[in-house]
Amino acid sequence: MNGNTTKNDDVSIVLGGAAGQGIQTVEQLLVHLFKASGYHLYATKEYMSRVRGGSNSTELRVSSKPVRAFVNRMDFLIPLDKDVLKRLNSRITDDTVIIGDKKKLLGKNGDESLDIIDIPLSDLSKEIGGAIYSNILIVGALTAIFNIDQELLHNQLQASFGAKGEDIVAKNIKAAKIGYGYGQELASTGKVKVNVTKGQKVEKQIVIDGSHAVGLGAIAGGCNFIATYPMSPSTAVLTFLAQQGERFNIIAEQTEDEIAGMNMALGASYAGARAMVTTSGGGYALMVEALSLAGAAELPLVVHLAQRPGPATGLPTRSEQGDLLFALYSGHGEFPRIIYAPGSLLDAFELSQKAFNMAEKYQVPVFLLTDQYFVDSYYNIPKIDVSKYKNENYIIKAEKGYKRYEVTENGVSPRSIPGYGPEVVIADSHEHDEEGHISEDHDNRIRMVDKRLRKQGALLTDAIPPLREGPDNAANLVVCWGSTYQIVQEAINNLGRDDVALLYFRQVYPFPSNTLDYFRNAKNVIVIENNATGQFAQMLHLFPHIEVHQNILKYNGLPFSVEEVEKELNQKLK
Amino acid sequence: MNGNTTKNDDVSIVLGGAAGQGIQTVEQLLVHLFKASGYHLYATKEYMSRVRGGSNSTELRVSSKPVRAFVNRMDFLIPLDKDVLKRLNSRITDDTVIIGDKKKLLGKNGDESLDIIDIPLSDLSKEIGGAIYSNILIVGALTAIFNIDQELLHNQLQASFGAKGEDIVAKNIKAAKIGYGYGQELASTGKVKVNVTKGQKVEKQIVIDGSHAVGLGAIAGGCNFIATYPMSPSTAVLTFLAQQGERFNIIAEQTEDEIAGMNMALGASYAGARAMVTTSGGGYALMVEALSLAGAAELPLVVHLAQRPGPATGLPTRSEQGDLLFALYSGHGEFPRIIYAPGSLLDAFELSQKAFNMAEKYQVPVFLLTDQYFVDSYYNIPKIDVSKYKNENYIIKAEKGYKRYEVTENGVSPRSIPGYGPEVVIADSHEHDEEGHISEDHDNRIRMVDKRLRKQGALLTDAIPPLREGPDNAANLVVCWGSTYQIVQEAINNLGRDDVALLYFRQVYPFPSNTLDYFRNAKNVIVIENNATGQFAQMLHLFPHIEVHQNILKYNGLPFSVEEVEKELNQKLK
Amino acid sequence: MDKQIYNMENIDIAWCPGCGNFGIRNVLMQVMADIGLEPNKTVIVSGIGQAAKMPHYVRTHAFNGLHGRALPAAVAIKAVNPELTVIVDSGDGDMYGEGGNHFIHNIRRNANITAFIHNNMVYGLTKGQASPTSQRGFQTPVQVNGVILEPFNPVAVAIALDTPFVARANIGDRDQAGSIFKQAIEFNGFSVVDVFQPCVTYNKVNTYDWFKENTYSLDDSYYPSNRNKAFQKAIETDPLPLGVIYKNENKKTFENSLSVYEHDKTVLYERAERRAELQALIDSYQ
Amino acid sequence: MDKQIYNMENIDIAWCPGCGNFGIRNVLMQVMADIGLEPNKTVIVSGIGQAAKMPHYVRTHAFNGLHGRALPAAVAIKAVNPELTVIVDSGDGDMYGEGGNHFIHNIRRNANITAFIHNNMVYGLTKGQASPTSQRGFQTPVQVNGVILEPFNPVAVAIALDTPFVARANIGDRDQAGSIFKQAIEFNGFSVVDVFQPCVTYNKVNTYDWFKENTYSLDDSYYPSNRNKAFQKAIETDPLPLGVIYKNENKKTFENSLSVYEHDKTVLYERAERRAELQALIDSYQ
Ligand SMILES: Cc1ncc(C[n+]2csc(CCOP(=O)(O)OP(=O)(O)O)c2C)c(N)n1
Ligand SMILES: Cc1ncc(C[n+]2csc(CCOP(=O)(O)OP(=O)(O)O)c2C)c(N)n1
Ligand code: SF4
Ligand code: SF4
Ligand SMILES: [Mg+2]
Ligand SMILES: [Mg+2]
Repeated sequence: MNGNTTKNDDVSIVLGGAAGQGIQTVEQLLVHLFKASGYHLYATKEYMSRVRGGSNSTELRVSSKPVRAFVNRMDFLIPLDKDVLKRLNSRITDDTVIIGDKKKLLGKNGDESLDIIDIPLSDLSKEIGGAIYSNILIVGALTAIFNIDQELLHNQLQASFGAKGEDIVAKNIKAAKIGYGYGQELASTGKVKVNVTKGQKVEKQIVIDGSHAVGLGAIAGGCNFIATYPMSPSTAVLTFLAQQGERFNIIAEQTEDEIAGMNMALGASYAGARAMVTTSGGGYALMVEALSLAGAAELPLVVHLAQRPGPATGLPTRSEQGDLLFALYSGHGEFPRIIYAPGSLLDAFELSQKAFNMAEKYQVPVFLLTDQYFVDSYYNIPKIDVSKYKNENYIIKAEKGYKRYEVTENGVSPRSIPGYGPEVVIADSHEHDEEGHISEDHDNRIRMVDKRLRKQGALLTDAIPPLREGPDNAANLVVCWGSTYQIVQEAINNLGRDDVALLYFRQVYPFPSNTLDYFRNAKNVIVIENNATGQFAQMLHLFPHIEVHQNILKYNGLPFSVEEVEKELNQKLK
Repeated sequence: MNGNTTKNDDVSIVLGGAAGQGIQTVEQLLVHLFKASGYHLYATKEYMSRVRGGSNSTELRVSSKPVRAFVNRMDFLIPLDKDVLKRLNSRITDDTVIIGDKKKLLGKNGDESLDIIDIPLSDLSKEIGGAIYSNILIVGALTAIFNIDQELLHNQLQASFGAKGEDIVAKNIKAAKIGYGYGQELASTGKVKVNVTKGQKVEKQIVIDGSHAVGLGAIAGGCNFIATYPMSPSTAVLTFLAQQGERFNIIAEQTEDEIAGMNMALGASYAGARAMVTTSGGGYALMVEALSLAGAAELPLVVHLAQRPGPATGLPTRSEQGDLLFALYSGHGEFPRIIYAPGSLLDAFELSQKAFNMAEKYQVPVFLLTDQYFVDSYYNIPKIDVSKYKNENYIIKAEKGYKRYEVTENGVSPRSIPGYGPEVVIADSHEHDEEGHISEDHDNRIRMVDKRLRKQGALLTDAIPPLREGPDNAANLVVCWGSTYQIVQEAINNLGRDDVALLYFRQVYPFPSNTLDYFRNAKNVIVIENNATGQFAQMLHLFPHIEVHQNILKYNGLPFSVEEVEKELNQKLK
Repeated sequence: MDKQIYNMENIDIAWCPGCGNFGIRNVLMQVMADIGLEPNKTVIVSGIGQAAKMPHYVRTHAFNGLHGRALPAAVAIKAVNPELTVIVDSGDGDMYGEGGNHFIHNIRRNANITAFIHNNMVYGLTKGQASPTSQRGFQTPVQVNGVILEPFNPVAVAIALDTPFVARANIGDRDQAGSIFKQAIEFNGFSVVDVFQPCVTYNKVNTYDWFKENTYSLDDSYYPSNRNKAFQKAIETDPLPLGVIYKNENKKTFENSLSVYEHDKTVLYERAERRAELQALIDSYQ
Repeated sequence: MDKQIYNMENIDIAWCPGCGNFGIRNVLMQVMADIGLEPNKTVIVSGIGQAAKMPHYVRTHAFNGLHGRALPAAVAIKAVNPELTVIVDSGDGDMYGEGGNHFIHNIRRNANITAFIHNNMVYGLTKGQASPTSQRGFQTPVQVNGVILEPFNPVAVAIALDTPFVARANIGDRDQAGSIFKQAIEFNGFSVVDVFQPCVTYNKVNTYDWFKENTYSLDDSYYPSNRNKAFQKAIETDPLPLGVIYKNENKKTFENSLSVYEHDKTVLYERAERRAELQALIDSYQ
């Protein structure tokens, strides 16, 4: 350890410990403090599928410029127990500053080669009033190193612990002060050195995570109904909307199972709500029959599918982009759909808002495909200006002669809802006539199939093109979709080559008609995705007929790191 | 009507009427009688989703040579009511001989242009004892026209109605005799003329339908467990195995829902049974989560998926090949599978038998993809020699040190079952270690994903190549899969061109490694399938990278007819 | 109101002549007319099966969804628009078999909707397999040696879950059925009505006569408010009691418990978006 | 038999210190040892949840399937190999929520298996949402204003379905729990045991103390054979009775009703194929 962080204006801090040890409290405090101090801030977490114990970690990046991706590098490592050192061992380098309770971490047979900056957390916290104060000791130390206003810290502690009584607040402040002392010592003696610049712009920004971005976008899109069964890593969207329900007229119902969730959402949609479900692969699998109902009955619906590694229960708290083709082909029979996969928080907000409007406009299911990495990551972004996102109303009154499934040129039938207008409104799961009643007529069948499939063409007019970054004539085109975007982006920026461009798809299906154009000059198309079989690469081959030259895949349950992508690209770029 | 059937050594007879009018009795009697008389015989039916009323029809083909496909042509039409004439109107030509109760069929505003050979069924049957005897009058007439031994007929009536008492038998025989009289009159006066040759070979053959072929194959494959929820058109396989349960040691359980069915099948498989489910698209949709469990826990499983038109409830009693891509990509996460799609009854038997062995050998789910047309069609085939179909045992004793998910070269781990050997056997839905216990280790994850996916490669050694018929250097290659096979085959035979070859896939996934070879000389690849989006053509493009030049698609709920395929091919062949 | 208001032109009803479903349709339309339910304020929700074709034969709004899934859709419709009268009408297989989980959990929800379950003790549409209510020994092409499972007792289960309105009717007795249907629809809370409905095609055991012979009507001396007594009635089988078997008038409905309706009864789709609030929420993130 | 036989090397149990699941594991292993269940003749089947991790902590055969789907797998295992002792061990969300339909219909099947349901009135693994048994008013991050649904009463429902063995235990009282567990496993038929299990992390209401204060044990004067009386007990809430609440010894099990075992008790996988019979069947088609 040389005491200098490798890039001291972009510092990564990793906090590790067992579930229940309170890393999340530290994380939340620090995120708030860093941001309020004007630092750019990014955080992500990885955790085991258990409530107590195990070994989890959170990465915080504190930087002079925006940071929005997971790095492997640990400039600071703060291990709350030994397991952390073992588990994150491969990420420790000579440049990693490890701060912790030396005695506890190294014990008798401690790894002497590890140079640990000691803060005797156990002893100190015991003195203050319990092991839990270790966390605040650390917060205190870090605020010193990052030169954070102590009043800000104390106020924050007051806000966080005020409800538990003045005594607790006092102890926390005491811990913070002691920690601060240690931190100052480290900073002033030059043992650790960071050089991150604060900026006033950041102060005015907001920090949200992927789940909130999806949830806020849903509210912006007019969502007023969510019915779902809890499932990691998708539950936070339900929780968020449940908590905002009263304020935003949202009915948020936890259902007996996912099947109920999806069928409730469709009933709600029929009755005029803007409805969504949020789930993960296994739960979504149970919704697939009802997805097909959405297809047949042409009911608007938004599905937030937060992916995790399968098959079956798989790794419940880990990340993967393994359900893309499943989402694409799920449901029996043939009917159109849209699949969005946000790669940034703003995209998550925008796509979520848009999803509700596209679902209404085309009366099709719209997917938001995220993953554990995405929903659990946060960083600062400018305040979103809600007035920029308008909702359209696509519901009409059912007047005399109204036909729910009228055959139209673009396949979209005028949609009414029960009680709005004098005429009745039918939703039906069979093949039906234009009114919605069961029809076994073979010519009608053809008309209705064609009508529904025409929507797939119609909705291309609203297709979101991929985002291309980099030189027009770059020979290398690196393609990614969804959550990997900002990781790949940072990696490519780091490479600093002028023959590499990035192509990021946030609408992954259907492909905009001009998709091929984006590939024109590319001699070496490399697709990066977080799964084992290269699902998006398959889609590129199948739909716009793109020749993919190389794949970069990862499927150990973790997201790519910036460094990994750099390394892989270094090998694969031409 | 000219009184001569177009091809009088290959006659198609269509019986039409409402559900409940007894066409099925007629059908069964005739199938039996034609076949016992030495005629080649084919039958298929189409029916509405209702128990009484509506308008259904059965087509019987009686021929001097094997016939195995649906033709549009109606040499004879026997309408039991007016609706039939209306519904089948487009198929009536000048060559169609219509036999029926003229008064009832034409009524007051009868279509005078229709030339109907009158048998006053209503009056006659009333005399005999009720409308139900109309059916036997018709059977009698047809046996005269087709020169069927009357003793055979009377014995058959005795066998069919014996249980209802001698009086009923006598009335049936009386009806048969009267009908026979009418038929003889028609035949002897030359009003109708058929010239189908009988052959002794046929007499020794058997007549089965698609459901029975699948069911018998399952028994041959050692199936001893089926758990399922009824759903048209898949139910007959459950019914068949339930009825054979006692004789063949099969547990056949109707479950509370499809989810239970699939999870029971997996429990049974774990405990050492050879287990299957039978269902249709909507039911299968509910099984998708458990398919993923089969993938994760590596439990052998056979899924009979009898397709019908979707989405959602769709057309419950109709036919479509619309669930191919759904079967391929169903289930969250990534894991291998096999999909068979029989196109002939013998293939159905063989693939069904093989499915159980492949499921055991590779511990993967194996699909049998059929459809309503396929399961409801029957014809004569040579007796199947069971001794040709051997089952392999792939279960080993769990001895000390046994590891259920041992990492092996080809990805297949030795499989034991609980109670067989001293060691315990674990089945687990999480990512697990070699023993089967939950593991969140990231390197283990990679090992296990790789292990499972290696099976996909391994099972290629058992891949069934497509069947190619026609000249080696044919410029036109017509590709089909599953139930369309024999329809396309007959159409191509009829065309009699030497530049057309047929390629029939009965294993539709994964593709055998040498698939491309079959396409080498083809300049014009035409894929025929019974769906709206050309799903198999997509797979051909995606996997073996075949360029498909043209599609022939049908999605009105009915199978292709030979004539339709001929016509389409005539336009598309080069 | 005249029940003709619910009639539809040119309908071809797919039921078998003589089927108990016709009686249910008649009684339902009559009762709806008596209550005065406007077609455009009423939704009939069903799953899949013979019974479940009902919404295609009665002119009201209709949501004909998936097999077994009528209840979640119905409850959601009611929650989103409490001004609609929501009636679920489906089969025994649909509601107790495939839909069993929704049956028990929507009882717990207690939306103010009514469920009529056509109990013909058989799967009609799929041609005669056992349903959850099929009696022991009932033979079918699948249950070749007869049903070996304990028949599902919907009334007992409903009472065990404290469903606030539980009744059993026999469509063979249209007057009583009508009276029960009316009470059920008018009841404020989730009403479950198990309706004996002969299937003349696939159930040759539980016929009109059988239902007549094996049932009796609860008389005025029976008060349905005691849950234990109701349970005793519910498990009586020989004969089976008909009537309102259990009633609990003290339960709050699902809709009324939802926070969105606490201060404001406007149906959801009529409400204005709260964009300023949203901006405030976003701005509050720090 | 020594319960150490079920111990596993190097296991890292994922439960929170103090969780009621530890008690259940102990009692279960003790009772299994007392009965003398061989690990290789015993299968523990579970779904997904904290409780459902049990099979990874007890050395027997294990089928750890999908959330909510333990019962169908368990019943099939028993049906295919009746020589195995099959124990289902899973959570309240798993068995009554996601798996509710299998709960009611497998009661109807009545396989000779035992189900222990860890009733902590909360979803543990997914971090504290309401479970079907959560009490009214119970607040969670999703049920922000508290639970508004009627709590699911598994004991009452089980009795309504005539489950032949229905019991409620509180793991706070290990002796009584042990006695109930033993009776349940030894009972010939489907045994349902709802086990109160404090979740020290997510349920701060229904704690060890709460369960102690709100329960009482049925004494010897209570005979569990009367279904109506049992129902009365089942709906008592204040306090909640513990013990064997209902027993019906006259029910035939699922396995014993299957035709495959009528003349031959050999487990399925040991049976010879009937190829000659199959040839005869094929030849009989005409
Ligand atoms: C998911 C699914 N599984 C199975 C079916 C097939 N199916 C349609 S109706 C029905 C049962 C009908 O029985 P019931 O609900 O009692 O209605 P009935 O026809 O007797 O009125 C079944 C199994 C289906 N449509 N969907
Ligand atoms: C199909 C599906 N839906 C949701 C989940 C997520 N999930 C896992 S455990 C669980 C609930 C756990 O509650 P409970 O069964 O009561 O067990 P506990 O953790 O309380 O012991 C849920 C919702 C899942 N694994 N699968
Ligand atoms: S099959 Fe039975 S339930 Fe269905 S319509 Fe016919 S008689 Fe009625
Ligand atoms: S979360 Fe609750 S149920 Fe789960 S282990 Fe912890 S205390 Fe036990
Ligand atoms: Mg029914
Ligand atoms: Mg629980």
